[in-house]
Amino acid sequence: MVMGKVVTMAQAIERFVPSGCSVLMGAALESLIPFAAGHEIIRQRRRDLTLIGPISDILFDQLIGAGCVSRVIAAWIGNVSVGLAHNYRRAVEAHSPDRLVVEDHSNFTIALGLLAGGLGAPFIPTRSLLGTDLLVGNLSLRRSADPDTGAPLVFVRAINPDIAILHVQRSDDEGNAHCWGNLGVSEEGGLASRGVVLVAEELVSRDVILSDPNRVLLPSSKVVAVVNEPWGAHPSPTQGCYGRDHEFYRAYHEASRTQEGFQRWLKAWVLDVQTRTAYLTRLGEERLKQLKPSRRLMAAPVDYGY
Amino acid sequence: MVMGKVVTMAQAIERFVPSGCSVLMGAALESLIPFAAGHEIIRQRRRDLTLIGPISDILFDQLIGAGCVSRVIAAWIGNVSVGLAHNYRRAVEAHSPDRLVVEDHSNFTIALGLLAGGLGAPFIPTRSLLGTDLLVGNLSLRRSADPDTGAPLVFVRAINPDIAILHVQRSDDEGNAHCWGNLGVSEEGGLASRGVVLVAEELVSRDVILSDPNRVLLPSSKVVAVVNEPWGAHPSPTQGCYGRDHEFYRAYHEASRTQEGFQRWLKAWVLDVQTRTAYLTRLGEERLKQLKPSRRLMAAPVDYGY
Amino acid sequence: MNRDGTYTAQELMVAAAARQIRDGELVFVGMRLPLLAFALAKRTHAPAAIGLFECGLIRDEPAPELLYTMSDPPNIAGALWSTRMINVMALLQQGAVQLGILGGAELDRFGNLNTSYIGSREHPTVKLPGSGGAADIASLAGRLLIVMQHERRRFKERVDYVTSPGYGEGGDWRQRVGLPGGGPAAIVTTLGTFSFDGNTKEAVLASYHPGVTTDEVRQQTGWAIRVSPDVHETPPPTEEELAIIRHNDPHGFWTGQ
Amino acid sequence: MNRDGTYTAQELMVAAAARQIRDGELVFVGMRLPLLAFALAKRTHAPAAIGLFECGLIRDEPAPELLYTMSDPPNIAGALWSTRMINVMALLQQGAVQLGILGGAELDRFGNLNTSYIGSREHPTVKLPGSGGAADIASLAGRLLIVMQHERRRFKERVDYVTSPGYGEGGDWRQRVGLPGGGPAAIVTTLGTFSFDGNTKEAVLASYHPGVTTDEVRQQTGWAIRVSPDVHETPPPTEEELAIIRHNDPHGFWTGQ
Repeated sequence: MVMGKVVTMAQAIERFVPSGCSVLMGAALESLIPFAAGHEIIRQRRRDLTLIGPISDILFDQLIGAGCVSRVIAAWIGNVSVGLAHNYRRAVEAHSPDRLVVEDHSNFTIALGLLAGGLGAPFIPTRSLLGTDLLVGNLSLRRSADPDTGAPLVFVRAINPDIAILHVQRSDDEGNAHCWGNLGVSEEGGLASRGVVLVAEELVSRDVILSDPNRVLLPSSKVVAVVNEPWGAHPSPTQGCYGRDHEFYRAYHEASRTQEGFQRWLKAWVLDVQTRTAYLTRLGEERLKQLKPSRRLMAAPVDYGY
Repeated sequence: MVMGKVVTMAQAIERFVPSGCSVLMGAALESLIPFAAGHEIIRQRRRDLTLIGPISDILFDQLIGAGCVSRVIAAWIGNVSVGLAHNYRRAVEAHSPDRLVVEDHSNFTIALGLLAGGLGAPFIPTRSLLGTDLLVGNLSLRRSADPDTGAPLVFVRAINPDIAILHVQRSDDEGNAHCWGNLGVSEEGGLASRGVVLVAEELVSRDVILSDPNRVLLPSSKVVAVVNEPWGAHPSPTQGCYGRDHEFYRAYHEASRTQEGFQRWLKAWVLDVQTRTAYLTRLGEERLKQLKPSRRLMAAPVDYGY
Repeated sequence: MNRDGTYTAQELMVAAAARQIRDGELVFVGMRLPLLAFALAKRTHAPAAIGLFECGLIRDEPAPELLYTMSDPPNIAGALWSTRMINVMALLQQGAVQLGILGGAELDRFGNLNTSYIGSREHPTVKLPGSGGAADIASLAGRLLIVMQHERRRFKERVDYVTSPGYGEGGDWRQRVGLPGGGPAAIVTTLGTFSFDGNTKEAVLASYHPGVTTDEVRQQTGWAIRVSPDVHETPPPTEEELAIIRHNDPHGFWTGQ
Repeated sequence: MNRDGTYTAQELMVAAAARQIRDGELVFVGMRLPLLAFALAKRTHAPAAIGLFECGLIRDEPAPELLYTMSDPPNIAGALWSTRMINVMALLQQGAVQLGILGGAELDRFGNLNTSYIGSREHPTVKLPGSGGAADIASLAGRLLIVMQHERRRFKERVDYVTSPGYGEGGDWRQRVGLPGGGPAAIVTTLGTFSFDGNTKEAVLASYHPGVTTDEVRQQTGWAIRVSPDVHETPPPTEEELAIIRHNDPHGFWTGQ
């Protein structure tokens, strides 16, 4: 096994998320969003990134507003519980702060593209999106036909991100990890990517993970870095660890209505908080306490014995 | 929820495995093989079945020898730890007891065919098997090319079995089930099939299953019957319940060398034991005890709390 | 919007939408009003309905708490299945999902929805969030139920961009382009409900909400609407329906003013 | 087969096969001798090698007990990943698996393997079990290692049926048909070892086992074999290697007589 995969968030982003690369984030939709990683990408001033994800609940909007992004490949970008994404709108409507290329997908086609990428297949056919305008000017969604029946099909070309950043509940130091709750396209996305950065709420021993090999998210041979970052997905939820901070999304929505407002928000929550610890201090004990689970809901025991 | 899915094995086979249908069995390869179901199919004298599975470790051989089968769609049929499958050989080489049509697959192409079937996709392309004789005379493996690059591809056509019979550790009475250990193509096969018969070591309450929704094998809306049949997979292993009865496979190999020997084996282990209980009695307490786990290996706890 | 003080337009919409859900159906559920409609149907005429969520969830009991997103932890715990997104989309493409429920920013007379670009794709005046799973649900679900705000700027002769396909240009368009799903069955708006003509596939006003006139509906619709010969007043929510809706949305977060 | 009483031909084959495994490689492992070779390599020169099993398993530690099948419970418990078969096959098609190890019933001079039909497909004299995952491993793995019994009836000029592709008709055949994997790198038999000519892709005798002559190998091979200019005796298993092999197969179930 390659040892020493455990690094700090700053090291992980510095080594594995260079400017110009394609990054998969938000694979589990509104949960397990790697905000801590996204904020470090902003602090390290990455540019010209291609962001890939089924939907993005404000994280892509933050990276776009900070000028890190030249292209997005996604099905939905906004603020799920509140409304539109202001930076995304400014970038597309007014090319501010930068021109942004948008490759529009549906959730199914982006999932199929990642599935194909993971399978090492050049494409997977679907009957979804036939007749829609999503097929206009998206080269990764090719109108075609079934060679056997002649029926119209869309060939969804494989998507292979340079790096996937996935938040999980627990990992060992080699990247053998357990993830539970909402999964989305975490598995397909991890398998499709050339490398995976895992952000774990908790670092555990190898024995803990290997006690339940069915729960393992993906092969550790794909994992290039493991970052231990508790609360690293805040304000998105992590099952069993903390709930969704709805108010944070609402406040972000208000703050980001204007370019200036967003810059103030960015300074307060990203640029002036160099570490996740500083970020959590700013959030405050009381708020964290309110987000912690009020009840435990344990999975039924499973015995692998023989 | 459709209630009352719990039936006896005899009822499940009578209602859901008619002569002439296509049946997926052995989805988890050498483990969780639904032998109890297969034996009931033999006792109910089904004919003209199409058997589908990645590999079959003697179960298909038994059904073929009993004259239930007219077609097999599989990657491998034999006796994994001992050698060739005698009835399969007699059927293909000497058309005895019946002529058998064989659709040869590899493990990957049968998995891709089931994946496509489950996805509702007409086919999935692969680069495996190019140039091999498996492509000769198998209409479900079509030589084609990537419309974008012109690269040669095999289009694996979707496989949709009429019914899948899957052995699992525990299920509730609606077919919400947990399966762990070796999975093979259980998920793809269940999703691809028009209906699923679950054979469960244990019937448990809904709460037990819903306590761990990530562990659930497939949607209970696919399940048409739940059979509570402890030891239903013997002589194949069921993780956490019992190990593989290697000696049983060796004895079967010897017994089935001749048509007559197989008929004697069939009478002793299938026709003369009308129920699984009678089968277990014939096996004997001592033998069952030896197959039981000598140690428990519990999966690490998981908390879904919020 | 609340015209007589006893219920809001959103509550009426939830009740009207719930009636489109049949017992035992697999329903692709969205958030907000569609989710409340599903929860209402479960407690009334469709106890055996099953809900699918595109994040990768199947539930037969609505979550015990108000949800802000489908991935909220209360929606995961106690699910029948929490799996990979691709698996619930697979059930949709298999044809196993009888009903999908969607909203939209723009809708046209053939039930096409736009949630992508207002104006041109090259130079949009508004960039909307996009499809999410909506285009897949509209493409593949057996029937589609559309729930949305009824305003003239939203109800257009032709949408600027087809994100989620209705009946395209009408008639047999869906068959021609190869879409397997059945297309829109009904629209529930803040003013009334629409069904679709079996041949032309055009939206037809089926009912107007209490206190709304057909003229009002015409004024708020960007095309010359057809009115059903048996157009009638939308049955208001019953006391029982209102009690259930308010139990599920106690502070009127989604159904209040 | 045991020529001097100190080790069996199978033990020698396991040792020779293990040397083909490089440290840190992802190896698609079969059962029987290949599995013992993987276990031996792990304990000697390739501690960081990782094993994949087509049932859906990845392990970096060989199972603590002798396996009869890859799905045996001791092989599942303590795995790095127990997943769906399709996921390990996906890693193979991605090109992430550097080495695959296979046996076969018939082999030809270009390393093509037959495990399907002896005689014609229409009227076979012997129906063999089939591919399993072998054809995929031969199609997609970075390198292929073949381990098999050396008998004239098995080593044929041309196999009756190509189940697992080697170099087809030789030369650039694999590129021509579009196979992504690298093809056979070596054959370890009961009599010697073969490498493959870089241009013609024909099997070339690289070494003969202790006590075996090149003539013996010729007699047991169904085509006129080429012999490497630096052909030599296969290094016998060391004491350490034998100790490890016998620890893993204590009763000689796979490596005994």
